[in-house]
Amino acid sequence: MSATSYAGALRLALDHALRDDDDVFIYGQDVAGSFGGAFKITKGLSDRYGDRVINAPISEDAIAGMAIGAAMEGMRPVIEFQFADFATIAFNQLVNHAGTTYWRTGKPCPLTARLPVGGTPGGGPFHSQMAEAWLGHHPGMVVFAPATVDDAYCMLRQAIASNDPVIFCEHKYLYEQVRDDSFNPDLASALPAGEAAIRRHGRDCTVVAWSAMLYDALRAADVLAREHGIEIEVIDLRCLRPLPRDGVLGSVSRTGRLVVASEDFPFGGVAAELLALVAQHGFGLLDAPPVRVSSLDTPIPFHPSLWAAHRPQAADIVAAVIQTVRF
Amino acid sequence: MSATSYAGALRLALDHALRDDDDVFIYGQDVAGSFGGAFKITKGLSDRYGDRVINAPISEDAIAGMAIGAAMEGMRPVIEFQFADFATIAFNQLVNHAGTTYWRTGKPCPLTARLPVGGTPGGGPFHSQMAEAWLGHHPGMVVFAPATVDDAYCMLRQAIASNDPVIFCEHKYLYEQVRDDSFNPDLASALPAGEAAIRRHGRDCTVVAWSAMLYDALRAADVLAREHGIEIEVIDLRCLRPLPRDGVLGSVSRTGRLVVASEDFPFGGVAAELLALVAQHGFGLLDAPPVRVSSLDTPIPFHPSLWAAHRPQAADIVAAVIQTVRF
Amino acid sequence: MQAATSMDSTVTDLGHELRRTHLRAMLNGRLLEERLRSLYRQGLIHGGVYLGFGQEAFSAAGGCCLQKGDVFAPLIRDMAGRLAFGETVEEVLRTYLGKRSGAMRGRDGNIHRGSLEQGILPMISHLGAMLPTAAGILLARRLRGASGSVGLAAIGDGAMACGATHEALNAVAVHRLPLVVMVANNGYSYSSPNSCAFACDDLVQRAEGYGIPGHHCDATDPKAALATMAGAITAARETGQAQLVVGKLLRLCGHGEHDDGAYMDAAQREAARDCLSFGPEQAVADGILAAGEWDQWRQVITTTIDTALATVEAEPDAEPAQEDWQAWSESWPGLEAAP
Amino acid sequence: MQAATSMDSTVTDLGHELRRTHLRAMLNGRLLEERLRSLYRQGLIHGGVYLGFGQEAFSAAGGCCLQKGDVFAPLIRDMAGRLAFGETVEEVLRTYLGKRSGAMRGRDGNIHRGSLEQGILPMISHLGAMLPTAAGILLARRLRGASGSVGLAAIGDGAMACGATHEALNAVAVHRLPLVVMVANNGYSYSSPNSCAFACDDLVQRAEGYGIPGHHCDATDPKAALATMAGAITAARETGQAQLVVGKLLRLCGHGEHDDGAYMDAAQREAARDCLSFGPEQAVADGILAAGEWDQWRQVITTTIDTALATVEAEPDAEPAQEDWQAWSESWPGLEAAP
Ligand SMILES: Cc1ncc(C[n+]2csc(CCOP(=O)(O)OP(=O)(O)O)c2C)c(N)n1
Ligand SMILES: Cc1ncc(C[n+]2csc(CCOP(=O)(O)OP(=O)(O)O)c2C)c(N)n1
Ligand SMILES: [Mg+2]
Ligand SMILES: [Mg+2]
Repeated sequence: MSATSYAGALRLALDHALRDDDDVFIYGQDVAGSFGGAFKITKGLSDRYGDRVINAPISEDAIAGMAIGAAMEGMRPVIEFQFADFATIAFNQLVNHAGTTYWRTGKPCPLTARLPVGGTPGGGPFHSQMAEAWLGHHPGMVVFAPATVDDAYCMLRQAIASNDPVIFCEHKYLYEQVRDDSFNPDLASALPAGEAAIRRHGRDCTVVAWSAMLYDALRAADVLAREHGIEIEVIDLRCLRPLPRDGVLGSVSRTGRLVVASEDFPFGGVAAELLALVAQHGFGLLDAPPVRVSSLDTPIPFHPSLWAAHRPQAADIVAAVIQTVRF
Repeated sequence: MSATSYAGALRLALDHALRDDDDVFIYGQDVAGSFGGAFKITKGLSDRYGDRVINAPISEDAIAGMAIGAAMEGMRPVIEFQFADFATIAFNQLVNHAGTTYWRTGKPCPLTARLPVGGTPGGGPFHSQMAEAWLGHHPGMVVFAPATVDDAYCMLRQAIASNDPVIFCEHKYLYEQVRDDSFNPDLASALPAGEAAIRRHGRDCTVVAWSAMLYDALRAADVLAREHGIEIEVIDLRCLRPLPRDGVLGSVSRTGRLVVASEDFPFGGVAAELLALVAQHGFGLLDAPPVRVSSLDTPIPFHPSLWAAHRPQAADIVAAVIQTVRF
Repeated sequence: MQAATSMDSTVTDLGHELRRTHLRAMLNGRLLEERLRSLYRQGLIHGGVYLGFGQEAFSAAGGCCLQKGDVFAPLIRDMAGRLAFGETVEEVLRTYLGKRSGAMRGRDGNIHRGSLEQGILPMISHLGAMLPTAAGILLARRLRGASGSVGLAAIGDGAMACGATHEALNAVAVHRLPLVVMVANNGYSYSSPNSCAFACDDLVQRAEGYGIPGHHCDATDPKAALATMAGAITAARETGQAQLVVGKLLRLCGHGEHDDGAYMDAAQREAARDCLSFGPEQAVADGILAAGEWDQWRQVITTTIDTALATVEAEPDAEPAQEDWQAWSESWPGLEAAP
Repeated sequence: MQAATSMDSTVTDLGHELRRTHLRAMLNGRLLEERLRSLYRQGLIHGGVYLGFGQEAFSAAGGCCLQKGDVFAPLIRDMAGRLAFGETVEEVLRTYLGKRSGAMRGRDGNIHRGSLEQGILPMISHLGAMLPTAAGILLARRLRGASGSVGLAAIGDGAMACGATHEALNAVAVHRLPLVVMVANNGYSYSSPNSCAFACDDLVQRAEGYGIPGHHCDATDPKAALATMAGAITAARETGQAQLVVGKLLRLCGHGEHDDGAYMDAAQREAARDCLSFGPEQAVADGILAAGEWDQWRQVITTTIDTALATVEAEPDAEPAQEDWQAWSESWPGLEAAP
């Protein structure tokens, strides 16, 4: 298959960022050498960019802290966490240091933290979590969650170019599953980060999703159209912080209905924020109660069949949309 | 003043818990000796309970990790963080270890983590934060946030008695400001944790608050009644996780309107969860858009006059209620 | 079980039985892991498989020297130590095969398995996180006046860099808790050689800075590994003080079975001694093992594994219908329904 | 500025000017902090006041031996070091008095002040967190091919227990970054004596475990403190390697001005040598300071503080109307309005 994968697009974005700007460097566990990271995203880069691809000790807190220092010095560090779940160790540096630097000092903190997020069969409780809720809550944080090959490339370049600290959530399930044979880095759509993308137009209900859940929403859209004659508008949020408020409200103004589908835990977080936002600022637009579809409220199970029951599926989105549309 | 303070009630709860159960012990920085912790909550306890009040090194991650071990062994550790802001260091142990233990192993993890939360003038960005959003998001966590002297006492005892890990948020501003001269530990109301309290009845609008913000809501209620003839119902959430869903929906069913007042940052978190909950499950009850009143979306400023502008005030609640009621 | 008491890590008088138990646990670990590898290759295992090839002598030494009632916090390469401490082959397979009968009931997997009743901590993935937890158990016991038991926590060369590891090592030293921390320096942390992980000559140099005794051994030598662990565990039990033990060895496989370890130094791998080859030779030379006995053990263990596998395969898988999806142990009055 | 180069921490040939600069910085720090204490007692300062009484010799030694272009990550008791490195009295007062003209513009306070242009990192409160940040700056410089500068990061005896401190010390050793970590062992971590914080005899024993040189001094002796810091900083500059320096001293005040330090050992406090008393004696004996000069300095510094205070007091306070309440530096297209 010669189509570019999501993982390949990420690799290319790093490659081009390193090529175009000497201030970009990569720091993380096992990123260098022939190995190229747990998911091979940095494979080959240290051959080309030598000492700008640096292996780190198993010290997530120091990795983030060092990136903050390098960013303060004007460089553009890209740090890789082996799994988003391990970024909990760097939580303090990320939210209390990176997130506050610009506001406290007036100096930018241009770092990009790459976090492989999300569930896969057999991933279990500590290799499957999403990260947007706990890393997006604090002020000063930017959170990207691309779902397509184009966005993987363009948004990673935008993240690195940004002067703010960006939490870059890459869904592990998408690395090899999502491929695009028309991808061309020179032509890749550069929708500004912070704007939502309409991935499918529809008049009956807005379904907001991001990251891997976009594909469940698109599958749900097919089922709804085919079996129920319901046309949903699928919004890919792309950027979770800042939230593309206008894109969401605009879609709800056309459909009058909202379903938010999120792989994350149900309490608080981005899905809650979206419902709150639309309830407060789009109350008059809503013809039915907005509905959330999230994971169940337990840790993420290891066994694939438990995991499939824990994670929301296209069928759950279908059910939520039908409930909403029939309200 | 012989009235019992919020701080005094906390001290008494610890005292009685240590007295009544040999499995209770206290572990944290500077909790022992004549000193008794940064806020003196454990003062005197090591005289009485000796080796069950233990000073810890500045190792928040190890403190939480050790408490988890002791809890697995069947004891009931109470750990004190010097400021909630420093619990970020223990974030991983709290959410990924304490929060998952029961679900993963079937064995309870009965620890209580005491976190002095919230802003005070001059506290600044790292001694003022709330903790409910980032510690409440993950499954398995329980989060208490008492606002009254009775609740300080009763809920701390409930937290220690609970078999789940409880994040116990004590608001620093309340320690000495809130006093109750009728407090009697034997008579103290033992409303179950997980039920909201109606602190003031009213028909025009539900205002949900917790921790120190309760008092701003009550001040707002006075102003609204006196100057605008508006009677708000003030709900003290008390427990943020699990969320007292019925109490909130019940009140909204009577008033048709909802304002949530939170000292926390605006993005995501408990206030978002409340709006989402009511929008989804109480949509038909609402006569007007629900409204959030939160802090501004920056780190918490150090200078008292900036802080006062950053933190929501009674006046902001008044304005939000008027907007809602006049909708 | 007879254990050495000297702290100079040169104990030779280990006793026949302990040496045999140790060797057998090593072989147990290797054979069970070889089976796991083949099950993995057949696609019969969910999730990853991480093996302890080359670390059996060290791991089993830890497990053998523990007593019932002690606490063990194993890591991903401690199959041999777990079996030595009492885990059964069935218990292992139940988790790897995702059976509801397993300790983790399909909720968590493979290397995370553990049982508090057996004193084996069910690890979370975050490296270093189990050290303070083992310490907390020891603290609880002391507070309750229960003495005599010790803790053993495994860690790798790479994870010695974790803040969690440091905080725990310092805390056990400060609180004088009898936790033995055994560092398997297997040359690599995933793909990264030691030079990415630390800059001292030997990680045992960390001990002095914590104020606890340090021990070192060539952990490809089963006798040395056993003597060193026996010494350290006895010292912890007798003095109540934490101990740091560093075993030098080489990881004789990839990081996990998804990893071919191509980045490893070929010459180093070539030159490495496999404790599973050297162990029986050494034991025969020492008169601990009769000629041919090793092969007999191999057959017995293989049969045990076959039988256990047949039993476990017939047990029901974890399935959603059996789940209550409750992360709290309490029935909180305000329990919100899942949105 | 002349700096000692020997690494054995017994350098005596420090040079007149450096010793005088050092002494003067010590006095600067003490007098400014005495003023802050009195302003605090008058209720003129927002937030807490934390003083470096007793630590001036050590802190100033660090500040004096740095060069322009170096990076300094001070901690809460480093007034003397900051002034020695170039912070001005006005800059200090602006922050303490909550002036918009201050480096932190009223957004953050007092001990958190810093200026990236001046190479002084604006600390966050979390102990240990600034060490990796200083290291990251040094890494950035190396990647850009800029050599010659070093970093200096202050830490306390208590914060040596933090995971963050460990991860950073290990990382600078592994990456060979020229960060000098100066540990002021002032006997207490808030109310807790050393016995709650570590179990080794001397924190300098940690150095070997990281594989970096360690230095130790009696930091109540200004000459020894200066020689040791000069040696360590020069070594970092010349070898590119991180250094650990432990200065033994006593905190001659409460943890903060809200704390009377009643828990401190009275005899220990009685017996403690104040570097501000010993310093001028030693200097006079060494022929570094003329009789009476110390008092002249005191007068000059006092006048400087008076003048600075008058200037700063007249400057406008931070006020909400001047704020844009933007935590991002970018104008993101999707910027949500504050709810
Ligand atoms: C805090 C944390 N960061 C990263 C990882 C991912 N990870 C799993 S094993 C491993 C390498 C561990 O190396 P080492 O400690 O030497 O143990 P070994 O695998 O060699 O036995 C890494 C980086 C993790 N589990 N936890
Ligand atoms: C991670 C973290 N935990 C707790 C605190 C609260 N705290 C501030 S200063 C201090 C004591 C520090 O002791 P030490 O490191 O010896 O420095 P000293 O105050 O003696 O200069 C503590 C516990 C903190 N700032 N950061
Ligand atoms: Mg290793
Ligand atoms: Mg100290």
